[in-house]
Amino acid sequence: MKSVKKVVALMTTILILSLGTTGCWNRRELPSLGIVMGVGLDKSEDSGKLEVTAQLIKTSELNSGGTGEGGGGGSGGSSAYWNLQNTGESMFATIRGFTHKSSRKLYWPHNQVIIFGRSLAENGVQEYLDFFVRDQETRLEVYMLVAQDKASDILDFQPKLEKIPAVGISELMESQDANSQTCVTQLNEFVTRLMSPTTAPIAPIIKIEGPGAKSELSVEGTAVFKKDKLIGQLTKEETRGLLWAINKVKSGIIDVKCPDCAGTVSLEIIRSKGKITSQIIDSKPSITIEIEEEGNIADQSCDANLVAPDATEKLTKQAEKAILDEVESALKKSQKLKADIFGFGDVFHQRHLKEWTQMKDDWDEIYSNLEVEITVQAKIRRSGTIGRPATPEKEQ
Amino acid sequence: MLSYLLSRLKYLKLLGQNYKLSQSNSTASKDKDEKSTTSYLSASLKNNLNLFKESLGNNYDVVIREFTINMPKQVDGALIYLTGMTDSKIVNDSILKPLMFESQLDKTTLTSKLDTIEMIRTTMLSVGEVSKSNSINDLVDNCMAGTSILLVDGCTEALLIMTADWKARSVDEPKTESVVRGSREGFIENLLTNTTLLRRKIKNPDLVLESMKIGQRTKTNVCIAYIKGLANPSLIDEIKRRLNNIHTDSILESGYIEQFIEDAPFSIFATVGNTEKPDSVAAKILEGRAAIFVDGTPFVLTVPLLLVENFQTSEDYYSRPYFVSFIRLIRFMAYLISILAPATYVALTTFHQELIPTPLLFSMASAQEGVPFPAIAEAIGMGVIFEILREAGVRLPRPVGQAVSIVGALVIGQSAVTAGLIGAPMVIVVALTAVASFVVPAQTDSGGVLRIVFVALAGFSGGFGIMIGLIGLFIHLTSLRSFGTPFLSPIAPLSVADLKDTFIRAPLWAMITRPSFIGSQDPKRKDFRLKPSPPSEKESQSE
Amino acid sequence: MLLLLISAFLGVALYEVPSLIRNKYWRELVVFSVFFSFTFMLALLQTLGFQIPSPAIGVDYLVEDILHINYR
Amino acid sequence: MRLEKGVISSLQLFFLVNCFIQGALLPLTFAYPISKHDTWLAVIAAMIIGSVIALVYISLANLFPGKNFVQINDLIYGPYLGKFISSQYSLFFLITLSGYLWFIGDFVLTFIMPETPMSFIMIMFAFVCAWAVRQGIEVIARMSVVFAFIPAIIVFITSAMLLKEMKFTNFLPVLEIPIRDLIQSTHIITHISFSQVLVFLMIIPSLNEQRRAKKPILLGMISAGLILVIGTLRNIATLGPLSPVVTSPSMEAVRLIDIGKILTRLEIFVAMAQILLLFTISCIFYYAAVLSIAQMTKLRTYQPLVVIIGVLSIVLALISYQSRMQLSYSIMYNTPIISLHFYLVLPFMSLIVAKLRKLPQNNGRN
Repeated sequence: MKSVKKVVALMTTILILSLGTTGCWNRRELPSLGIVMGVGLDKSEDSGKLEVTAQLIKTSELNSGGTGEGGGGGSGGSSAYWNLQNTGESMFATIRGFTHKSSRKLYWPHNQVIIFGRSLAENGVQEYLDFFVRDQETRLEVYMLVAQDKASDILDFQPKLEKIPAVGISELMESQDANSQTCVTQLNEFVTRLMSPTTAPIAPIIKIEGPGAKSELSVEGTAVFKKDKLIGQLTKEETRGLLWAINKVKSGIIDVKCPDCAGTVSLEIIRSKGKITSQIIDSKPSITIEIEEEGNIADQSCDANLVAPDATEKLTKQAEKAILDEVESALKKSQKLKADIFGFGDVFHQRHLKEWTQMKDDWDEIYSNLEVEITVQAKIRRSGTIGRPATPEKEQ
Repeated sequence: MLSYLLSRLKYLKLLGQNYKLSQSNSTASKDKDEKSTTSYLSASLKNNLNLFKESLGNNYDVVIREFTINMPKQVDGALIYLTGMTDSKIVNDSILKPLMFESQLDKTTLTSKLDTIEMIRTTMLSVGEVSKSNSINDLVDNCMAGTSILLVDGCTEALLIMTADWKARSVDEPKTESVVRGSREGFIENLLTNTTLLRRKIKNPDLVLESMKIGQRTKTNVCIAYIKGLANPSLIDEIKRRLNNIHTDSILESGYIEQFIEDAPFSIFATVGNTEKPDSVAAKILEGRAAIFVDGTPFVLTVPLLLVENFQTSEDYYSRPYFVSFIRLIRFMAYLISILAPATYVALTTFHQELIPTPLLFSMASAQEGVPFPAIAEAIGMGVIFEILREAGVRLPRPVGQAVSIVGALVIGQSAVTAGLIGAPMVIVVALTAVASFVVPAQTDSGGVLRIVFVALAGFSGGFGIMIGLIGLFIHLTSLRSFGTPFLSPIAPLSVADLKDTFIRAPLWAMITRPSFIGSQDPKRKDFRLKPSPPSEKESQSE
Repeated sequence: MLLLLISAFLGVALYEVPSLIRNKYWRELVVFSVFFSFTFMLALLQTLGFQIPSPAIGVDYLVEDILHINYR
Repeated sequence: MRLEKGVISSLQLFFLVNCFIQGALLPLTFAYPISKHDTWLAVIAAMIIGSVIALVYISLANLFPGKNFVQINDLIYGPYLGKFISSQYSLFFLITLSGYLWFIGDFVLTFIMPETPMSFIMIMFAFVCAWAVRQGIEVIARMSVVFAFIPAIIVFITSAMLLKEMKFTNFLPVLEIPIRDLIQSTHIITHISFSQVLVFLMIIPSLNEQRRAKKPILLGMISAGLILVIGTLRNIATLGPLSPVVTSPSMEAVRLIDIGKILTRLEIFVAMAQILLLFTISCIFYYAAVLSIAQMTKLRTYQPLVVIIGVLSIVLALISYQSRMQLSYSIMYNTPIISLHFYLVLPFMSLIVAKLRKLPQNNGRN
């Protein structure tokens, strides 16, 4: 086996040659990385330029100190993050500009959130998104958010349970399923909507609530974009109305009035399905939204016995009504904004290709007057671990 | 570099000279052999004894006992043997005593036409193996192996009486392959005992034990064992051809033989297997392989060797299949971990940080913070330190060895991390690698080399380097052959039927065929209906 | 860079040629030398910064501007 | 006398073809911008067309059992014209090899190590290819058996993992693109992968049962083609409108896997599997190039040419392609046309000429 020896010899020479002459191109030791966890984009107030806030983690502080409780962001060296700011014209130039300020090269793959400041979002986000889609270090599953005010403020807000604000925000996004009142949006969904000629991109809104020291971060409502510009927002109820239709409701609570008395009954959503279908009858387009929901009785404030079939029937009707109201409010708002957040345009495009070519151009007008039929079918399956409430039995 | 080339050239020149020399020598030595074999015994005992004294020299362990044989006509005789190599009881009771006192000869035998030596052989010696020879060389060689030589005055032939016996270690539990379940005997240094251990497992005349002597000076007994009708004849021929090609002066251990007969001497993978356990040898022979026993070592060679054999143990076949199959997979995984773990760690931390899950990256980054060395230096350094500790632990007497491991664990595991010299994750990776490398003992040496190669590849081109390394390793493994059998079979070339004993171990009743790639002549192992089942209803009713 | 290139080609030659000569594979040696010198010339020109016409662009030109049958 | 002494079984040939076609999953990228979400249709169409073309090659090989492509050309066209045609093919194999080397370099640079010089990646990759080619077709074929499984399993597993992310409405509307685009896309895919089974004409003589090449080749093409279809469906369903935009849909789609925050960032496995496949493809082209040159110049062994041809293909790759944009433009618009000459026109012509001259019988008498 002479060849084996030769091959080994050749391999070692290649190894030595490449080691000696060229060095190591992409080598970055862990301590040389400035790991970016979140990024905020704002429009600078005075110059109108782009202002990028990148949140780096301080690896040396990660294990020391408390969980950030009471740290409040700025108390000495105890905070585990560092917010870097830079202003510039283009996205990539601004980001490269960070090298003037940071001893470590910014490392993007672990970026968790992209937050757009409101004023920036109103002027269009397209030009800034390209970097996040194109660069090989960035990933498509980052969360997209719109700040109610300035993105840099949000990133500077020390969460109470996490050490790093960006991690706190991404954890917050993951827990939104419990309510389904926020449209959790990842970059790929946002870009997909942006690429559609008609569908309006959406992103959740994040804001700081409450005064001074007692303030908290809260994610609520939806920012609606037209093309790439922010044009309006949905409340949390309207957001869920939207999510019902696009089949994104995972869990949540529907409050309905007790059919027997004045109390409130909370129904927990355990399963839901939304379906959008399109019809064109006599060249008149219309949309049907079918929603199926299943829920449990989670909580009731009155002492009425709701486990009887007729009471359940009534509750179901009320729940259907509540869902219908939410969807309709979302639809109305979007029709007013002329922003196709439901993606009806894509449905027509997919099912009615021929007609679509004519509808495409004045879709905005068609959309704002589109006839939409909403059917809701709710079911109540279980009542938790008790049947009637644990109160003294009422005389019938 | 230049000096290396020069030395290389010198070496080649030397080799060339040697080659020419050996060619001329071989013809010369042949002549010499022929000449020496022409020296035969003469009729005079005195002359013969002088001849022997000449060729045996004045070794202190050579005994030349001259005595008178008690025959009707008294004849002078001499017994020559080596003291430590022979059983003195046989010499005294079965040779000297009957010859000197208890002549069984009577008139009838005396009148027969037999010559003296044949008479002694047939009527007076109560020893099993007795043969005749008249060549001095032959006699001396046999004497060196423990045979006693009986010279009789007036005879041109001498008797070779098998008396070889010496102190040997008793059959013991093998040190290198310990088992929970299964036979606890291991081979010892004595060839005869070893072949006997094998014969006791396979009581079949088809088990062939062919003996030969290798080594011009050591004249080591080597024995090829195989089962006629199972082993491929071409395999046996190839083994004999390679063994006959060994022209070396000494064979001290089976390792010598191994290095002279392997297919790929430059490969880091051994293509000849070795084992200390008679039951594994028996199992391998029964699969159609051949074994090579070498006198003086408990390690028996088996050929051909496949890569998967390194991941099998004899115990696998004694336990029930489910857990064994799981353990097999664990062994493959452990081997992969032992060669790839440090390289993967280096590649992940220096090239592909984006592949580390974010929470893990946090803890790794904070552990690595302030560590002065790059990851590749850490990996190589820790690997070398581990090998030093291991070697120290193996060579030292056991009590001291423990001290070494404690010091090592303290110094490396604890202090170095607290002092901030290395990151804690690296210690974990190296420790995991070390433990994993012990899972497949037969491949610890190849694993050690591969580990360093992969760390180097990962250090300068990350995951792509590892990938290239893996492909290279695979090319090498695929092109290897062990005595004609592809080393990587039954994986590449694929043999679906043989996969039953590769990654998993199928139940014994399902393994009805022998491995096809070993070239077994008789592929069917046993009956097809072997699966045990409770007695069927009819049978139980009739009972 | 030039040094690296030359040493690489020298390595290839040292790797192949001795065994060819030893086995008296003259025909093989001739073919090897032809390819060797051609490759070396190309590599040398490339390293020295000469613009060698790219065959891929040549194909593009052939299909687009001469045959006019490309997808466009 | 045959140059290659190795013998492969029809099972190995099956896996070799399977690997060869599966490896197109990454290069398929070039078809997405043209046929968009209908690419899967183009893949199916290309599979059918490719299988038909492969039948031509197989019948050509069956006419001359035990002869490789160069020898077949010599027999059909005579020594001079045959040599001319064979040298065209040698060049074709060589340029395809350099294209693959460039592609792998580009792939590694885009996704794994952006700052590394491409020549370095190509040298390392060509090195292992050369090693394998020197060992002969037997080793390549044996390795392909293992290499075929890994990427296929990864495609299936990632498809299952991405089910949550998939939107099947992404396939609608079916056939939105003009039929011309679909034809172009089919042509590109045929050019990239299916028609390239042409190189197996250099390998079929090594098969142990030479006349049984039809089944393994066709089965290999179809099974791998189905895996390609599954991969394409996965990419389109997951990425939707993004799939024509991204540089490598397979990588981007798998990047989106996120199961319980633990099974995430799995694209490295796709990259590894694709490197294995591209390795097999490169080896086959490399082998074909070296063998055809050695056969044409009537050498006794092809091994001395291996390393230098590898170096030549690296140099060619560095000269040929300046940028990814140029490569994709060439593949999308121009090279499919020119390769028609190689995989359609010449083989058909060879078959017709051979039938007209009733060649195999003549050959049999000699």
